[in-house]
Amino acid sequence: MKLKLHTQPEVPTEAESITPAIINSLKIKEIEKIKIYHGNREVHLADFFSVSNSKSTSLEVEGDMHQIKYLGANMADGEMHIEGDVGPHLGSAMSGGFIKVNGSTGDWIAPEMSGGRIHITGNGGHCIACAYRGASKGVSGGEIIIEGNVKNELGHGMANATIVVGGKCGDFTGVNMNSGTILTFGEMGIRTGAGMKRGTIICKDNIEILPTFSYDCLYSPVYLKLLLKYLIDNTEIKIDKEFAEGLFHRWSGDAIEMNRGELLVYSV
Amino acid sequence: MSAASKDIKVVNEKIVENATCTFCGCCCDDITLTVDMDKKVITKAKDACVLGKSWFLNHVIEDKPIARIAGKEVPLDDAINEAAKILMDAKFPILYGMSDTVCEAQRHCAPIMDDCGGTIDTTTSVCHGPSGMAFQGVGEPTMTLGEVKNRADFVMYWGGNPAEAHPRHFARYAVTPEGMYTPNGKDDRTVVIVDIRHTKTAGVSDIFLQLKPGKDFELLWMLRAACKGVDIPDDCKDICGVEKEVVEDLFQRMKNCNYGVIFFGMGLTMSRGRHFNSGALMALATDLNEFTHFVAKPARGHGNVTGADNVVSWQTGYPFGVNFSRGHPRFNPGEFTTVDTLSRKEADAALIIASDPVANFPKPAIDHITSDKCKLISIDTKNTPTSEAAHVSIQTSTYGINTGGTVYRMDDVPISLRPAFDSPFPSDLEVLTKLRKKVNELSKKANRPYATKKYM
Amino acid sequence: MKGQLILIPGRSSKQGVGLNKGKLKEEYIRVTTTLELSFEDAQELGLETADIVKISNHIGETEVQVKVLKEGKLPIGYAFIPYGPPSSCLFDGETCGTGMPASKGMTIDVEFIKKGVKKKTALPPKTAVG
Amino acid sequence: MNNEIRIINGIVFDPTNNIDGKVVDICIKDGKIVSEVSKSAKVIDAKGMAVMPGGVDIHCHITGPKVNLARKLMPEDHRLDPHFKTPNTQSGSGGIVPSTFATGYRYATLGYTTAMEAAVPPLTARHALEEMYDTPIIDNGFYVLLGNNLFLQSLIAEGRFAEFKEAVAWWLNATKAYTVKLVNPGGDEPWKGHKNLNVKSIDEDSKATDIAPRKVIEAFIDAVHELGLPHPPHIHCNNLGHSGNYDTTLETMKTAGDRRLHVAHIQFNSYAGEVGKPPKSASKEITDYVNEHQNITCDVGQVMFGKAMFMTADAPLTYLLRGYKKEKWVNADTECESGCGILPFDYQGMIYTHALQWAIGLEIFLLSKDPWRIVLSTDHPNGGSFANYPLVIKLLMDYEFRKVAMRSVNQKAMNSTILGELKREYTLNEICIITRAGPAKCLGLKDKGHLGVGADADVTIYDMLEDKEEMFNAPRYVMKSGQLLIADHEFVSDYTDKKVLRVAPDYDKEIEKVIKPFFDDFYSVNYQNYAIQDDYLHGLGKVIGTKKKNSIYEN
Amino acid sequence: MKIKNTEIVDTYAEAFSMWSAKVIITAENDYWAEGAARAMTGMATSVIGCKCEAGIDMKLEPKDTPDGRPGYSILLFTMDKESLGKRLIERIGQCVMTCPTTACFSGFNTDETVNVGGALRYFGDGHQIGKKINNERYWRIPVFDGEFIIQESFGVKESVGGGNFYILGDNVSACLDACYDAVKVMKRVENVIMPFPKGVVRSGSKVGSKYKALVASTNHIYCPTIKGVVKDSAVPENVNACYEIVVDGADEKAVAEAMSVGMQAAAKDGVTQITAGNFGGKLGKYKFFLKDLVK
Repeated sequence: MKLKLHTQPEVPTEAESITPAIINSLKIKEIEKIKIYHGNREVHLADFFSVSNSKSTSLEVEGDMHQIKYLGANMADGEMHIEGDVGPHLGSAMSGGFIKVNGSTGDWIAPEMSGGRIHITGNGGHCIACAYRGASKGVSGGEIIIEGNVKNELGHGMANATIVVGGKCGDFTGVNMNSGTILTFGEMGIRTGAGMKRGTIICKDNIEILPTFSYDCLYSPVYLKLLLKYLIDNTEIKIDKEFAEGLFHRWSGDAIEMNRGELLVYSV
Repeated sequence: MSAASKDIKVVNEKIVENATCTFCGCCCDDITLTVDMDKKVITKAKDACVLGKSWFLNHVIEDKPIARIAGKEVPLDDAINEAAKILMDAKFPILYGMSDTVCEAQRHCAPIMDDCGGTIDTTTSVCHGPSGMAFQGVGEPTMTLGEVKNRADFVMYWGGNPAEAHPRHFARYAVTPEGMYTPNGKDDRTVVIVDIRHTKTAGVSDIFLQLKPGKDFELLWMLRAACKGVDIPDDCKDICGVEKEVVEDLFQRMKNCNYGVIFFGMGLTMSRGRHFNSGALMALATDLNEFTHFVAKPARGHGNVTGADNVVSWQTGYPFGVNFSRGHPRFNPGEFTTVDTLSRKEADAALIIASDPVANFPKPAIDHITSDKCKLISIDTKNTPTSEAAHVSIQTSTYGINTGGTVYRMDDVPISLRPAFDSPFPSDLEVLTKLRKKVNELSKKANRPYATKKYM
Repeated sequence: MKGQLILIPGRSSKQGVGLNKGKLKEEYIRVTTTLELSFEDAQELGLETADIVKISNHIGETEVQVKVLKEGKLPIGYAFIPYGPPSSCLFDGETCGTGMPASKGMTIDVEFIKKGVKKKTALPPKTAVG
Repeated sequence: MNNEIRIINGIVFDPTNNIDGKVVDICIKDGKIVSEVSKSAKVIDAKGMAVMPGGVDIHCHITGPKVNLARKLMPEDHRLDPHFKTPNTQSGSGGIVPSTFATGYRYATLGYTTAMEAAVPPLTARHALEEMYDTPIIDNGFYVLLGNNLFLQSLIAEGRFAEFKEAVAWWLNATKAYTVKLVNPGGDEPWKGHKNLNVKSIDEDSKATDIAPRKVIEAFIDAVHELGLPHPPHIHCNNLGHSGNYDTTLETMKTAGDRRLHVAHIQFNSYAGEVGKPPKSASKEITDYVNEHQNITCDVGQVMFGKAMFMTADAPLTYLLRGYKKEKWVNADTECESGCGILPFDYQGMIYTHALQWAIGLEIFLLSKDPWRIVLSTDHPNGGSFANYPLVIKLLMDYEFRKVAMRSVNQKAMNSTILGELKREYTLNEICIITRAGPAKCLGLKDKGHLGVGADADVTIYDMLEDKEEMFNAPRYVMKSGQLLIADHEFVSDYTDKKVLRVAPDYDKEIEKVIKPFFDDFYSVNYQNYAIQDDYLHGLGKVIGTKKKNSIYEN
Repeated sequence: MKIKNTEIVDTYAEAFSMWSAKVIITAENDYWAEGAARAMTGMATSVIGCKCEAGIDMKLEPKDTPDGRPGYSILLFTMDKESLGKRLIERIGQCVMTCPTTACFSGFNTDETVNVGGALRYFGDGHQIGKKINNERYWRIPVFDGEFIIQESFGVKESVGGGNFYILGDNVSACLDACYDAVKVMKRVENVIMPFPKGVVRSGSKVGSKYKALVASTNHIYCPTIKGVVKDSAVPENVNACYEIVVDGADEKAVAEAMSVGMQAAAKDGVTQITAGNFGGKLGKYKFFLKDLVK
């Protein structure tokens, strides 16, 4: 199926029903009647999207959807290809499947994700893969790849997920993280890994390190080779050989927690 | 009565004792007001501070219309009907402000937004909102201000300037008062100020730490690590601008005091790091309980912003930035907070109660709220840039001076107000009661479908 | 005579007093258009108390009057201004997912416009704090 | 408007009036139960349904400053449990500490129409009253925390009992409270003033006040007795939650002699074993004492598995528990009056201590011989949400279900209890006693908990279902003050004649002269601004009378 | 039937069920990877005396290993699943973790697994780090040269042990030539190992013994030196030497393929007969009919 935005919503619009499982199980007429929420009004999907058949088995969505929230929420399987920007809460509580966005996203991408993969070619906003306010655990699995830049609080409280950022990161990357891996290639904001309990943050660029981290050594982590090989074999990501085989400074922290997390900083 | 006696001017004077000043979060309730009932002005405000005096003494009943639509005077009910209609017609209305009014009035705000499917936000979001978020993440050991007066032998102010923002905070609660276990007042206390500027507040301190700007988090983090037995690093001064020995000494004092308290201000919440800064401070206070009794408290600003927090919390479960567009409260700062919904040009109607975003907000937000894409309604006691820009503007009487009710001090202690004199303007409570009723009527008529089960 | 400083807006008791008199009144406007500079920065920029300067960043610009502080009151490279419409017009709407705009610590350009007249500020009533 | 209702064909349970499952008509007029109504009365056919008085929760934490702090603390919990708006009701958020609107509605949807907030510091009593105003439908009242009040303690220490009694009366009036609450009496001062210590025995003098908890308890029991309050002091005993604390509990009850005392959430105070080691059950020792002493009433504080929230004036306890799971924690000291600790918690069946606590609660229910003096509670939200009440009822009414439930929890804990041997099953009539008639009687609320003529017309009608959890989870009809609120499981109105129940014992005005200097010296709020004006109750206040000779057990 | 001049006896090789795991060992370079692989497969010829049978399956190119480094795959066989886990823990702990720069991964992706890394992680004494990639958990244990990475769970499966054929010929050197050629080609088959020294066993055994304590003893009917006295000797005329090639494989197909290519290579001048250990069903459930394999 293919959905194309034909009218730009005036106010934030929530469309958690746009997922491959829901859309692909219905006929065009039924899809057009799906309820979405334009601000505080219930409207039909057809009020903003045109629906057509497509040859692909994946769900295709097209348009400038920066006002549309919750695309692909609760997705458990299937594929969704999005051409254009998307709003917050993409892939919220996603547990499986694949979302590809050829565009940029708003804040709060993939909160409470537990599996599956999201690949964004553009930039991301704040609080990607971030725990909801008050919660100590964020995403618990899955893979998120963002080719562009992201802002603050990437992977706040995350566990067991893998996040790759091609561009710059804002402040507090991996703050309070419980476990999992963040791999970044661009410039980093400040206070990376503050309060991390476990987990790994790997940075290509040099970073400002908090005084509560302690320096360990310079080495070439096998774990990184393992991770990179997996990513190269299974995703569209490109990583140069020098980086994969390079040496990394290892820092342990955060001392205010258990000192079980690590920062791996590429040494040129 | 003789002709002569007619000329003797009898001042119709009224004394209000134990009045509460609602200008700042101290809510001092020991003010004696002298009121000239003829002129309807307060002539004396005994014991009030500079801010309190100006709050009371400058209050005059202005000659201005109660209600205006598009600048033209209208009957109050017309303005309320118009406001209700705007709110119900809107697809993403917001309600913002509420800090300068009583809880009785604040209580009507969330239900109004519940009925019209809008978003409610208070001035907390641009004040100690980040502290609220930090609280949700780490909790906080805290206290009422009397505990500080009675027990605190270690008092710290971090990133705030109470000498100018809460002038009586020192004298009434934290620095000089003689309390149960602090019979010698200031002599029984160590007062520490942490700030990037040498403010008036710094002058009061026993120890002043001039921090490198933007390094609050780093210093807090080092102190937290110290609680876990990690040494203060040798390059401490490079990191935060304060000598290692000074930080070590500070930490020993914190650990060894009998009852420690940290008040913190917007130097933490407004600078880079925001909620993580205040979270680090609350966590530090928590950590210090391993050694002694330690508490922390945001030094909150405007009169009843604490009340607004409390009311919105008990009604919705969340303190600010609450959205009702899906038929139940949802909370997400950054998504449903006012600066964001305006800066992103999402809100299509705004009801501003007792605050002035047109003067204080970031430029992109002001641009939207004053544009024709966003219908602006203002309920305020004074003329402000916001009330002037509003499509519907309602002038109300002033809480604490003209009307009674409840306000919450910065430490969540509720206090009943003692108004000084009547005002020709309606109270916020009166206006909001009417507005709530009207919105509820329209909402019943609109009969929008409500969700009944969890959808995400 | 142009330089870059980091601006820290904040509360002051004068601003608070002015607020009560009315936001559309002169005193409030006067207080909120006063930019405090450190002694060192003022020298560096060749500015004196009462000079009118333009402060600007990528969000907006406004004209304010300079007040030079004594040494040690402000860290070098930083300027202070009481909250008000002039400081607002330099705030970005970005809140980093918190609702709180970054209203402290924005980088601004300071540019001399003209010499100004010293303001007459009425002394505020004696504060309760000694 | 016709405000008469006649409920016909229902199977009525009204233990107070000795009606145990008989089909009788219930007539309602002007918010009260009456003997007869006119022909034009609205008729509700309750054929095949159980008709009971509205439920009365004697001990829960639903309004006030600590509740609101806990609410603010848990956005992630509210998120998971939205309370949706309906045309007749407002939205809110649920979870372990629901918003005020949701609290009122959710109590009503369990058939409860009265709920007493169990702990409010006097200084912030206004806050509790404000929240009660925003808690729809149910009648409320609160117990005011006086057990750690420094001024009152100083009067006790100096032996000024007459003044003490007057001061207690003054405080009850000043705060609009229902009775006196003591929480870990004597424990606040060591906590706040002595680097987070606590008292360990009721005969220990706390360093700060030179007064042993027993003296404080004794003084309050005597004062409340003499003031003739409808409900005795409501006590959260010292050493709560610690292994081996049953001894302290027994000593506390003995202190009352033959005077009335209500022991709150007694389950948490019925542990044997050594301090610092895992607890063992002392349910038998505790119930034996309660069974033999008519003057003691208690509520159980049943622990239920799942989310909970410690929210108590017993601050040292929450700090201790925080040590196990270093997560968010709140401490809130109230000057001269109280402490408070808040800690999110999770009871898990597989954990020995949690399973044991669950079993001890059930043992206490099953070993108790007089259902009138043992009230169903979970100490919401400390032992679990009030939403668990239907499940507690099923556990009490169904031995087989209980056995199955026992299998899925920690077996070491189960093997150390006698729960498996207790085959008793509660009857509907007994359930009606422990959820309605009993608590109303304990509280001295003569108009509640029964369906006799003159009672408040708070009535719930349940479908008679085999599964008792299902039955008590969704009454078909709920009436509050004669107003039909829920019909066919849906809210049809949210209008109620809601009340805030309180006492107003007489006191000698001279006492204010004794109290005021203390305020001037040590409070941060002005004495004149401290007492709550009557109009603050917004017309919701209802004074429950006091009597000099007060014990409904003497009737 | 005959291949060249070698008779393929119409019998079947009787094999039995074993459990196997595939272990991938990688290292900084082949030198260390091989070192670990050899150590880990050392003294693992027969379950009878070694508790397991193990051998190197393949040498792996960097592109074929999980971490992109050179490596080896190893197969390890035991009689049951439980002991498989124990052997893996012992051998990986002693031979791989100890070896510089190595890492260790599971080579089978099966539903049934045994916990290996999950047990070895305790060597980290609290400093170990768990990591999940694509729902697989790995443990990083700090060691002197960085960290030893090991997968938490290793896939295991029911497999075939004791696949075999016998090479009977003129003399020792002719038979050994045949063995050499056979083993060489058999090694190229994936998922099999020939656990005995250089793949060949000269002390082929039968089930049972006259001594009660022994479960196996020399398969006397194939011993040329006692041909004269053993009544039912299976050593044909003019045959003076006999060898057995034993194959353990991950599955029947792999064993069959290995036997097939092995027998083809072994059939040559000087080799009189190729036959197999057939115990009439006493040994195991698998039957590999030699004729079918060389068709």
